[in-house]
Amino acid sequence: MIVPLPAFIAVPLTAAFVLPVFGRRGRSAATLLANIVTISLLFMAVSSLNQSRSYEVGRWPIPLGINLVLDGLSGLCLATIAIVACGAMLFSASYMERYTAKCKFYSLFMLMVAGMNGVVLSGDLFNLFVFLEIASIASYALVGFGTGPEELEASFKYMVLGSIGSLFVLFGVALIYGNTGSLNMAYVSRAINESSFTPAVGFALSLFIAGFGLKAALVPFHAWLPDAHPSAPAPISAMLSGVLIKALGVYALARIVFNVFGISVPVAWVLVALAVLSMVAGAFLAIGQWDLKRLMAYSSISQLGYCVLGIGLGGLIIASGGSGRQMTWASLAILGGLFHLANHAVYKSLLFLTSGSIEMATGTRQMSRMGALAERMPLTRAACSIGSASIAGIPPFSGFWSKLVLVIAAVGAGYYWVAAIIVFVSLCTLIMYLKVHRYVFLGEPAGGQEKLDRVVEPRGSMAVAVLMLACLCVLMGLLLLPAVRAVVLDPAAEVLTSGLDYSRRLTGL
Amino acid sequence: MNGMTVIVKTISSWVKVLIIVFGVYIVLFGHLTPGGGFAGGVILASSYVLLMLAFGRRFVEDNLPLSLASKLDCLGAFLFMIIALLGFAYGGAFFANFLYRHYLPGDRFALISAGTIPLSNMAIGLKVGASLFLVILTLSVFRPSSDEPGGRGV
Amino acid sequence: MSVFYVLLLLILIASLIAIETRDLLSSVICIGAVGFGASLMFLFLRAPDIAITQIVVEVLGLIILIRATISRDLTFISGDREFFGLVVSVVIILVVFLAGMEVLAGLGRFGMPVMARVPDAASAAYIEGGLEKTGAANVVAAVILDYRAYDTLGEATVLFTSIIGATVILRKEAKEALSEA
Amino acid sequence: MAYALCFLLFVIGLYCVVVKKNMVKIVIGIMVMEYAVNIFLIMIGYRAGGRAPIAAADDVLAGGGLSDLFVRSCVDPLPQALVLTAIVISLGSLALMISICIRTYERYGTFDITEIRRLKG
Repeated sequence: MIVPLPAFIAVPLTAAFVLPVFGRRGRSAATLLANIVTISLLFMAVSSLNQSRSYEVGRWPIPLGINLVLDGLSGLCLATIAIVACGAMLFSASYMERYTAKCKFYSLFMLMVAGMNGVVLSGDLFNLFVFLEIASIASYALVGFGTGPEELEASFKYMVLGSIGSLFVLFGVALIYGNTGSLNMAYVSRAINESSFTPAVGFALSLFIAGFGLKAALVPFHAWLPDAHPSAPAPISAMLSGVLIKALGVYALARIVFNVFGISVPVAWVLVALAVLSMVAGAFLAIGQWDLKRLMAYSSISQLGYCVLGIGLGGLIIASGGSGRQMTWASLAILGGLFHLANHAVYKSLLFLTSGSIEMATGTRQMSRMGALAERMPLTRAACSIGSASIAGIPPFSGFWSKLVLVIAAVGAGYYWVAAIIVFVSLCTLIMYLKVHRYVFLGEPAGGQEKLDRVVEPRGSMAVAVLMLACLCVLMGLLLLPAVRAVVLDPAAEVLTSGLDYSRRLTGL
Repeated sequence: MNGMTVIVKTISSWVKVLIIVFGVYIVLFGHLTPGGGFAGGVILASSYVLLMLAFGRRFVEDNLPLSLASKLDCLGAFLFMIIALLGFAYGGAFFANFLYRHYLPGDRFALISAGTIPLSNMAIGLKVGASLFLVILTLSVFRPSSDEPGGRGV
Repeated sequence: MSVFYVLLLLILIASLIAIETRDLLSSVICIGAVGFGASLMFLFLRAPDIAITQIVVEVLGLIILIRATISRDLTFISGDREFFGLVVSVVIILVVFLAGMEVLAGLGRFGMPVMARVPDAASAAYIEGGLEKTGAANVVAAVILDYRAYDTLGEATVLFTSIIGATVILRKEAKEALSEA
Repeated sequence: MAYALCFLLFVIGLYCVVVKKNMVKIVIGIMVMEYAVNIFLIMIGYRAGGRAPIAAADDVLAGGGLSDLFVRSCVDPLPQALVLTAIVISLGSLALMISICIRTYERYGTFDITEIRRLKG
């Protein structure tokens, strides 16, 4: 089935424009509509995997008009966004009963999804900025959705840093326009690589790295994430940690660095350094946390480092200009990074959703005030165990496979220290999730037995969402089977390894 | 907030008409002269802001309640989307200017020309006017509640 | 040409005052001056559409900002951050500025648009074919509502998003009063 | 030189956001940065002695094409379209930011971010 590309943006946007009209009485209708939209987005995304085409909006040929580009990488990102959105939306159907203005919540959720889809599909730098802003502004509002003091503080911090990131990107776009006279990524790439690498282009590239690094919360720019992600309602935390930082950060960074500017050795080293810093610092900071969601937020920083590491390492090998054998390792590293990106989206959103169930049942996020929840919440415990096993890289769960691919690629290419860091951070991750299990599910009940008796397992749509993501976590390893890999992961890695072919394909030169 | 003196009220009820006419002009002629849906929409919203300053918030709220403004906001955005989708249905691509290309080329420099551009301007004018009015009204309606935990009271 | 420098200096001075003054209300008024300076600047740079939009947006923005500062008990602010942090951030910002100065030379002379330097720039096609292909005499309107209408959809959506966000943030009760829990 | 002044404005805004500790001041810093980017974009498209990209009736030749004078003297319309978008985006984010500020003021009773420190770590 060929899905027209604007549908990925038009469907959630139309839903977002209609949803606020449903008042208090139309809540169940709004819930139904929102779920139908996310599920249909999932079908659309899955049917667009492994396709490659470009769509000219308004029938204007590029570079006059804006084009939407679907290739393996954007297909993978679209599918990931749709899976997590589907789970989070199912979860919020009953979780968000606690809050007022539910219809506006759905509307903001849809706007965020539309913004991310727009970023992933866009083939135009300024258009990418506009959709980046849609997704970011919706997420600022969603972080402050509860309007409590902490939520507002986190939301303000996030908004200030996010706005600076967006302005860096905008300034970079302005510089690029001033130098190349074009905004279309393919034409910009052609113009940059035909002329020599001027300082202005380098400055624009560093502005992009800083801007998208702020959105992706790589370590020197990570200050907002540990506040913002825990403060949001649980389904939104799942969306933010699961896909938002990846679509706005990692995807945009990879696309711009690889396909527009072309990878070079210094840039690849910058990416690897940022990634290693994020992995190590995120893991160390996470171990010390006692707030359940905060711990998970820090671990997101660390896990995001893996994705950037895979991509950066692949870029490093490509840019060093190795032989055919080295190129195999490069594409393997990139494949590992992208595979980890999809895996992390699934298990981190699963973990955040279970943390939402726990918070709803116990009324606290402090691990010291929980304990012995294993008997009362068996499903949540099972789901949390699966998620933790995946994130810590225990076979046969999904995280193991992507880390294994990364380690193999690093060793094969001769970067032994990278492999050592991957294994070490993986051990730290294991420790932090053992801590979660020890204090949340085992041990003594902190609030006394009678408080424990009032804890109930979530039912209905929340349980369905958690089950769905947990099953996916187990099954994600199947993506490495050659037949499946050729459809999902290989085309995505191919887009990045082929680099500047992107522009040649689109401009037809 | 009951508004200001009779002089201010009388004058602003006249000026309001002028501002609205000017805003509508800016919106309608956006494809021929400087301006367009955004500028015109903001001007429309500011006419209501003037009324709010002169007559007080109550008066404006009675004339254009919050719920209606929010519905107009959604309607404007939805209409713009409809224009885009009509381009898909009749022009062959999302946002294609199907009116100009196939159905209604119009005369150059005339009001009815340029196909969907004036229509988009109107939809955007409606959307921007309603949404900015809405945000100003929301900001001025907001009063700190004293009974919430953590609230400071007035 | 010199009018641009005069206006830019005016904008710079006004923004410095806006940033450094201790009274929030005066700083908001100074930011209004910056906005009006920018609007004049757009007018002289032959961008009447932007000038009109900037001036009306500035008025509404000022109303919003004044709403935030007026009738708050504490509009005067005292003290800055600790000295060390100040020095570090100023140094970092200076480095960024000096790095930026190096690259601005690549942009060509002021007053020479990029479309005149680059052979097949999109802008030249807009000017040549705008009236014929879209029927709109205002080329900027043709660009925002026809050539790049998809951007405008995004822009309208950003406004929609932030308005929904503002009403959500300012709503009275955030949590539903649960009767059974 | 003109570009440099513009970039200076951007850096001043960045300084304000990084150093000031009043929430409204931070918002003002972000606004200054936005102005700087907008002016910068329009300046990129300026043509010395140019005219606004709006065709009048006497620019159209008898054959229906545009006069050469018009085509050669227009300023660049594309940055103007981008700035129009950017202005509206900045107005939207200003509204949201101010709402957050007002609500935070209601919760904490201050605009000072050093006193708004419940989140740590």
